[in-house]
This record gives sequence, structure tokens and C-alpha cells, in this order.
Amino acid sequence: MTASTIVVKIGGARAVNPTEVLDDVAELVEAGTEVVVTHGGSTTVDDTLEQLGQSPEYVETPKGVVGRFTDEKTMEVFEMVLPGLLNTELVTDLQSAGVDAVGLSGVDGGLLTGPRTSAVRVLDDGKKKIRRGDHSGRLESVDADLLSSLLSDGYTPVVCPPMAGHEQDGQITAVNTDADGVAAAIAGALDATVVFLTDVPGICTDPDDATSVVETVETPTDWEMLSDAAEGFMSRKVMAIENALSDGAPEAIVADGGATKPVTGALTGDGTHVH
Amino acid sequence: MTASTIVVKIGGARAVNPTEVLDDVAELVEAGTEVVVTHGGSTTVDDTLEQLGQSPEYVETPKGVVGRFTDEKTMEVFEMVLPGLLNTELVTDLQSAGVDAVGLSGVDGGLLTGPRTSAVRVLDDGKKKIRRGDHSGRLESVDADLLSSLLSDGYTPVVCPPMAGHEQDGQITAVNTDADGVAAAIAGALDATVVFLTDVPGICTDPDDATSVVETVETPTDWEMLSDAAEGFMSRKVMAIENALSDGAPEAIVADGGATKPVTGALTGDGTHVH
Amino acid sequence: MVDCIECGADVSLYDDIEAGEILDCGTCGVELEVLNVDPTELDTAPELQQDWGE
Amino acid sequence: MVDCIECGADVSLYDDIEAGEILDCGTCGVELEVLNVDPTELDTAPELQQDWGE
Ligand SMILES: [Zn+2]
Ligand SMILES: [Zn+2]
Repeated sequence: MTASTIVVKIGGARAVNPTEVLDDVAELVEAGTEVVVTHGGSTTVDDTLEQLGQSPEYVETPKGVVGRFTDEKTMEVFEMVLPGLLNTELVTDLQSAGVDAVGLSGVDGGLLTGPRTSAVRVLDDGKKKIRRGDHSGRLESVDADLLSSLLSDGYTPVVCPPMAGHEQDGQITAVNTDADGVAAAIAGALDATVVFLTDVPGICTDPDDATSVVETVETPTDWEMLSDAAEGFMSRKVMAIENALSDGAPEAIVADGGATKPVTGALTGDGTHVH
Repeated sequence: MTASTIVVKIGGARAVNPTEVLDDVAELVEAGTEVVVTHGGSTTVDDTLEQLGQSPEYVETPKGVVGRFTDEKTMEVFEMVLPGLLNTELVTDLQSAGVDAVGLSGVDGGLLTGPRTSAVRVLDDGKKKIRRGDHSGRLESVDADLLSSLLSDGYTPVVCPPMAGHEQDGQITAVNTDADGVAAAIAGALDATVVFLTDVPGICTDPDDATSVVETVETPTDWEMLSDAAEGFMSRKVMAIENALSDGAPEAIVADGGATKPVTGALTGDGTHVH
Repeated sequence: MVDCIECGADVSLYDDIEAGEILDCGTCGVELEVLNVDPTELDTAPELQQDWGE
Repeated sequence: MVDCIECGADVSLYDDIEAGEILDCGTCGVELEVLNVDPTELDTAPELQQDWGE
């Protein structure tokens, strides 16, 4: 346990044991570690859209990558679920664990900013098309002042998307951005170690074999192996890790959020450690 | 314009002209006034409950007072709508107007705390009953440190319910509390003038006559008139005003949120001024 | 019929009495909360301060 | 049929062409976005960087 500031990315509702994670965060904070907690919540957005009688829309790019198309109504539900329901519950649970948590979305204080990207290229029924009206953004800047100020006052920030998307006319729109990217960008801005808690024990060379965890990634050869190993959703996580490290984070760790004391475990050797 | 710190309570969606209010707040902040914006959102909670196929539940006390019963599911929708949808949109709109707004619920940093009250006495079909499971709280304490720190760093806090409700076992639960009471308590804690923006020009002696606005309330006789004039929802506002003044607020103003520059107007004489 | 837990006097019950209902003892005037029905269990009804939310 | 706005060559249209579709000019290879149909209006299709959210 050497890190003085860490960013902990909590995975989806099914990926982690919240009580175990939050108690672990509480002990770290109590011991003097500055912690920023980040989270997403895509699954709950989809569930809530369904409860409201709507369908989440996923589009495919001409290159075959699939992602969410966030129209205006979806963005409203996104705001309801992430900074609303999930962030409030996480902050409340941390308070119960003795942590003076403060919830923030990327819009608050201009914490997470970048241009809004409203047009996307999609492949629809074999045809290439341009879809406009997407509420997404390219995360370019983290205002570390607000976080540093809260941390030095003894608060534990709990940060989630959306981010503040700058329109061409200067207006600000709340837009969707990837939660792994948020954790990575904050870690980069604070020169902090970032711990991604997931539902797997780390990045595995064989996704079906939990014992094939890559323990350390340091050399170019390690990195090549990492890129090969990272499949599916992990490829975006590896991209986030690259960004965190190139922005100044000393280390990125991917570890099992369902373990006992998962954050402490990750900081003391569990999971995949990338330098 | 003499107040250096003011609390502005924005009424429901139909009560105010948001652009006019937010531009006015932006000018005040630009001119060096410290502003805390507060809001509720009960109507949108009801609308969202209906969209989710549920009915808002209102209960009547044996004394005939009607209020919302906030069960667990309603509390979730409450978190979605207030700190989620409405707060994020207000913060985003303020950012667009050039204000570095930071959204907070009363749970964040233990900003608004007090005991949770889960049991209420209700009159149901003529019978007196005790209903348990209400998610409400008695707002007893405002932690002004977080607000003062944000204000002195140039941020404009945007605060809404819920508050942090302390359970008897020491756990914290997010619970419902009246937004007028939130504005009043914050004004009291910051010794700030509080401006309640509503859909009426002030407190009227004749609710059907907009020209019957009570301009100033200072003497005991004025207060008696005020209590008589305050009907329906205004009676809770008058209670909030009494609390704000007894906690240290120099002045409370009830004014028309639909006016041009409504906050500046209120600070320079419009509406009902209570001392 | 059930006994008042304060004064022991008979307190009459509705047929469709529910848990949570408050009965007034006609003899001593105490308010009794029905904790359970079948069998009926009573306790002194708590005084409650009302705190409304939004 | 419609003229490529870059090279003027004929570009063939589907019957059910929709606004937003991207056509490739077989002659000069440029990508053309259909801005409007009936009458057909084309512009060069913008290059877009993809930014995914959650
Ligand atoms: Zn009795
Ligand atoms: Zn061509």
C-alpha cells in the first residue's frame, strides 16, 4: 500500500460486491489514502429504458464496432440513472460506511469536458449511413482543481458520466462518455494509480481460464500479449489503460471486484498490473 | 443589491422561466454575488412514477394535512428525478450561461442531515393508522463548510433534496425533505438572504388578486397578517421563512419567478419581503 | 373485544381490523396501535412528529 | 441517377434511398452523403471520429 491517491472504478451492478468494496474504500480512506470512486451504469440505463417502454438502441460502425446511440430521451434516462439513482445510492452507502463522499457528474464544475460528437457513421442493414443526434462526447480535459480541493478537505469524490459536451455554438450539453475512460482520465490528471474492478480476476490470456491472468505488463512484449489477450469489452479497457498511463498515472490494475477487500488486494498484487 | 450571499429557490417547472432566472443568476455571480441555487421537483417525480406505471401516493394526517408518502420505489424515482435529471439539467444550463455550477444533493458531504422518520400517522378511510416505511427526514443540520468552500473557490452550488437521514442503527438513508425547507436551512446556515421564486407575485392577502401582495413583513401585526394570508402551499413556505430568519437569514423574499430578471427584481423590491 | 394494555378495560374491534390501526380506549383514553391481528396484539401508539418531503 | 458532386460522373441510387445514407462514387471513389431525397441533394460525407459512451 504505497499509493497516496487512487482511483477506483466500480463495475456494473453484477460485477462487484458493493459492501465489500465500500468497506475496503472506507478503510483506505481512514488510513489516509485519497480515493476517487468512479462508476458507470449502462445495464441499469437499459433496464430503466425498458421499464419506461423504450428500447435501448445499439448501432454498429462500418468497422463492426457496436456502441450505444444516445438520443435525447436516452440521455434523460442516463441522467436519471447515473448521477441520480446509482450515484446517490453509492454516496449514501459510503456515508453509512463512514466515508464523507460527495457525488459529482462530469458536468459539475466542468470536471470532464470535450467536444460533443452528435453525428456517427453506422452500418444499417448493410448500408453505410450518418446518424445525427447522438449525445456523446470526446473526453479531452479533466479539471483536477475541484477534485484536489475536495480531497484535501477530506471528502471522497464519487464521479460518473455524463461529461460536459461543448457544442460548436458554445453551449454545454450533458453527453455520454465511457466510464472506464472517465476513471483513466481522472487517474491521469491526478497522477494516481487506477484500479478497475471487474467480474474477472484480471486480464486473461485465455478468457475461459481464470488461472491465465497476466500479472504484470511492463515490456513491449508484455504489451503485445496484453493487446492479444484483451478481447471484447476488455479492448476498450486496455485503451483506457494506455490513456491513463500516457497521461501520468503510474500504474493501472484490473482486478476482481468480487474478492475480499478487492481494492487492497489489487494494490498488494492481485489482478493484472500495467506499467 | 447589497446581499453578498443569496440563496435562490427555483420553483417547479411551471413556476419559473428557467432561461430568465439562470441568466439573472449568471449576471449576479459575474458581479461578485455568491449564489446558492436550490430546487425541488415533486411534479416531475409524479410524472415519472406514472410513466413507470406507478401512482404517487399522498396520505392525510389525522389533522387533515396532506403530504407525499415516499416508499422505497418512490425514493428511487425521487433520486432519479431530483439529483439526476433536474439537477444535471440545471447545472448544464448554468454552465451554458457561464456559471461554474456544481450539483449537490443533501446526501453529498453530509450537507443536509437529520433523523429519518419512517412512521407517519395517517387518516385512511376515516380510520387513524400508523404507516411505516416512509422515506422522509427532519432536516436538523446544514454543513455549511462544503458550501462555503465551493463558493470561495468560485463555484455555484445547485442543491436539491434528498437529505442524509440518520437511522437509529447509525446507517444513513437518502430521505425526502421539503425543498423550501432546504432553501431556508441553507440561508440560515450561511446568514444569507433567501429568494423563493414562485408562480405568484408574492404573498397576497387575496390569493385571487395579484395586486394584494404584502410588500413588507416586519412587525408582529405584519406577521399576523402574513399567517392569515398564507393559504395552502404558502403555509409551508411561511414556516420555512420563519425557520430561515430564526436561523440567521437577514431577509426572506417571495417573488414571481416568471418576471424579467426575477432575482434582481426581488432583491431590489419586488415581491414580499419578510424580516 | 380485547383488553386495553393500559387500564385493562374492554376495547371493541372492527371486524376488518388491520395492523397499523389506532384504537382509542373509551375508558382511559389511551391510543392503542394494532401491531398484529389474529391474535390481536396491541401497544401504545407512538407519538409521531410529521416531516413532509417534497 | 444523380451526378457526383466531385467528378460529375453518374452515381446510381437505390429506390428506397434515405437521407443520411452514404454512397460511394464508382468513378472518383468519393463518399457522398444523401442530405435530402426528392429531389436528391448530396454533399461530401464527413469524416467522423467515433466516441462511444457507456
Ligand atoms: Zn384503557
Ligand atoms: Zn465521383
